[in-house]
Amino acid sequence: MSGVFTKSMARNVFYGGSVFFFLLFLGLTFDTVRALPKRDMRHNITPLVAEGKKIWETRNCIGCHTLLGEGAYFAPELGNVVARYGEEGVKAFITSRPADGIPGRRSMPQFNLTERELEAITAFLKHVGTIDTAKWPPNIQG
Amino acid sequence: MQYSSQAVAKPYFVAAIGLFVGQIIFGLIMGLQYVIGDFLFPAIPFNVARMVHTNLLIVWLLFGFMGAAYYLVPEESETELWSPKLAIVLFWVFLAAGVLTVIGYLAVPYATLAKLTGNDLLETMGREFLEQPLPTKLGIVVVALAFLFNITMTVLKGRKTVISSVLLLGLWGLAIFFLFAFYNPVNVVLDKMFWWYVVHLWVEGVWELILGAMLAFVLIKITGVDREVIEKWLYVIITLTLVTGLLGTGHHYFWIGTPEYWQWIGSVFSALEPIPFFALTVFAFNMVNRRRREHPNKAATLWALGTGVMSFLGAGVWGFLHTLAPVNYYTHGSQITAAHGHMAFYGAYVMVNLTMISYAMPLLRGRQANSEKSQVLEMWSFWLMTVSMVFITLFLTAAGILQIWLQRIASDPQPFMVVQDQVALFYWMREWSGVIFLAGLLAYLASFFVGGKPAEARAS
Amino acid sequence: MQTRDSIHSPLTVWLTLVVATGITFFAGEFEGSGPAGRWLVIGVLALALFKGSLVALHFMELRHAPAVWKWSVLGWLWMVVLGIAGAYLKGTA
Amino acid sequence: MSRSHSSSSAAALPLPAALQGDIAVWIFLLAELLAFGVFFLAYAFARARNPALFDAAQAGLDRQSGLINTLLLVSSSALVAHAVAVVRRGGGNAARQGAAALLGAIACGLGFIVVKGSEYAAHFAAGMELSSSTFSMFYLCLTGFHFFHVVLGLAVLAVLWRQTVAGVYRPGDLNGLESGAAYWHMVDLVWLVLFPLVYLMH
Repeated sequence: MSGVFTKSMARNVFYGGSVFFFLLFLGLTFDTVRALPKRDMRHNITPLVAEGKKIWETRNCIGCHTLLGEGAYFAPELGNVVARYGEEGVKAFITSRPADGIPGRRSMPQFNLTERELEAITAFLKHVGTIDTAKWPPNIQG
Repeated sequence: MQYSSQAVAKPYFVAAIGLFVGQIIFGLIMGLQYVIGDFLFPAIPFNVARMVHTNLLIVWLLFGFMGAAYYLVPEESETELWSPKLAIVLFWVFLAAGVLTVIGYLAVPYATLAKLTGNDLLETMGREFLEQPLPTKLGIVVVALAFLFNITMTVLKGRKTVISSVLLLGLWGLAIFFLFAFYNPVNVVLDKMFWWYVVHLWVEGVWELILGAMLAFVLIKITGVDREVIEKWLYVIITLTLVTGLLGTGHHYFWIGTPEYWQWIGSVFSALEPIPFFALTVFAFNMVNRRRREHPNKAATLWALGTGVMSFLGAGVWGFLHTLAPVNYYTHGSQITAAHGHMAFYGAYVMVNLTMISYAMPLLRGRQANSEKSQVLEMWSFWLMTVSMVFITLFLTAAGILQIWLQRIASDPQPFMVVQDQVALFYWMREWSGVIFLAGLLAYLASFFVGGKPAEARAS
Repeated sequence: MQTRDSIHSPLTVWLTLVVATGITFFAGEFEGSGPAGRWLVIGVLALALFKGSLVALHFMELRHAPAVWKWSVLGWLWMVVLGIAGAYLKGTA
Repeated sequence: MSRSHSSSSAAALPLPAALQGDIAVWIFLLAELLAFGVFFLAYAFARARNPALFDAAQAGLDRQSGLINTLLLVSSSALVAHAVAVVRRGGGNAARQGAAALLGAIACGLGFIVVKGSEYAAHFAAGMELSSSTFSMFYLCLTGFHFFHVVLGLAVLAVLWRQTVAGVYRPGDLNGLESGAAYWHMVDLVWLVLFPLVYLMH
């Protein structure tokens, strides 16, 4: 395989190619951010939902669950949990977690959330359930 | 070891291996929790063990990268490190931040840790891989910048080579993309979108530059092939990496609320992402076959070749397995993702660090290579860890396929936990593979202490 | 004195390409549907194959490049155009 | 192994197989061709699933500008090939002739940008955007991805023009010129497949 193969040309191709594709990526990201409002239901984000997100984060729910498929695979997907069990079902489940866990079973800690915090986390999960995720997950089981 | 300041790399490597052992122990705890649900509950719930497992992984890999930089930059730039003292100070700061963070995870409930560490000021906690409290995140930024300053000053006052410039590019990219960890909008879609700047553009972007530079350095030293050839191929490989990896970020934008054109762009470009890993493997084998000297450190050569193969298998093949949108629709958020995660991280970044450590440690201890006995033990550890990782990945892939069938494809889809009970067998087999992996790791540790006459260095 | 590039000077190749493009355009304009339309589209794709090969062999000078490069580009061209034709026929069937 | 052969070699020896331009560029070209190829096949199979939508949307495209753009790119490519031939042959005003040919190629390339730009302006004014329909997504992705390659190619040609004017390239030492030329021909080759696929196939 004869042919010239110089380091300087390889370097030029590296810088040219990576800058080119980085600009393409930025352009697409700009278009995505511009097109998002039609898909992410941001108009439904109330202070209660914001509070719910903070509870979601400070209890490290992502450490066991997935949200829209991203996170840990130890416990069920929660992006569509309100659609699956309804708001009351979710609240009942959270409050009824035994402090010492269930013998032999994967156990969720008892977070002792106040009534307000329960409202907030449920509102957050309800909001996430309304995001247009291109019809993911495949079914209600998530 | 041509420059005395390269000795600064030694504590970094030691810390890296120490944290690696910690990471594997917590991996075993989690593996057991998958089958014995309430193991160590409520003392160490699964999410806490996971935080420790994933954070230790990232921290020890960063220790490895920094150690590698402190080792190879002086040698590449043919000048002493700008400030060895600064490097040692940063070592203790970073180690302290890491240990304190892990203690914080284990000692107090996460919500309390958040309150104690000023999460109310700036909410950055509670996201996967970015669970660190605010002070730790700020500490990471300070350490990273000071480290980069130290390394960049060394390169500026010395010889500029492709390897050191590519390494710098990778390390600066790493630091810059980490800044997105401080961006945590209330809008979940935006939050996830830019979260991937820290995760994807690390492991499928700038980290591959760091991997390329480290592997190229080790290959030059081991094979003696002249620098021109190796550096040309390095440029070609990292070009392919960024060309495919940047738009490849799209394969994370399929189902998180971002527009659906990402399903096409993400699939097409991430489908090409295995190519640089394939080129890396061909490159590594090519260089070793055309070697112009017989380097006594056979173990390091094995690690270097293994890095190519396992990164192609783990990141390339197992990545391609579930990167196309129609497939990812079913595998998203299943054990298939976990399988890819394990083998990709091990094959690419764990192994390149072990390659570097296996090459540099004997030199840091004053000999060209370890004794025959020690190298044989190290090769045992290579095969034990690599094969057990392959089995972990196979078992998780099997669990994932069964999970997807039962939970998503079957005519009467079953709930998550019902499915998890039915795939428990694979989790048991994964746990046993994990134990063998630990055995391999302990063999790796032992290989440093198994004495005996070091192999006399025939070539220079 | 026969040097490499005097066999097909860029001019002749260029003219051929322009003519082929003209034919492609008018074939495309034809609004026929049914078998006639379908054969026209196949003809257009064949012309694209021809034009592509011209550019690859003469402009990119692949006709006297090492086989691995020549066949990778020509192979690409053939596979893509045949793939498009296949998809087109499947679509209209 | 630098491939040097002087064009004034008396006997017409069979010249060794030689690749035009640098292998690093060719590896990049093949990766680009692969990306374009996969996109083309994705377009073709997506169209096969829904021919009616694609045909209806395609009717909205301006075939005349597609034709003009094809002619512009083909001519630009020919001019670059001519420039390479001239510089490779060497001789008195090789640099001047080569530079002139490159300038012509750049002019044609700019013409392409103008025509394509006006097409985009019309489409954007009509409200077409990446996520408005599958066809618009494919159309903007394919032609946009190619469009930016033309922009990058023009930057490359500008550098080649400046180097040629400065007389950097001489017979047997024009690796940069050949590499840039190979890239520009790839951009033309891709358009030759894209034009019938997107504009004419119905």
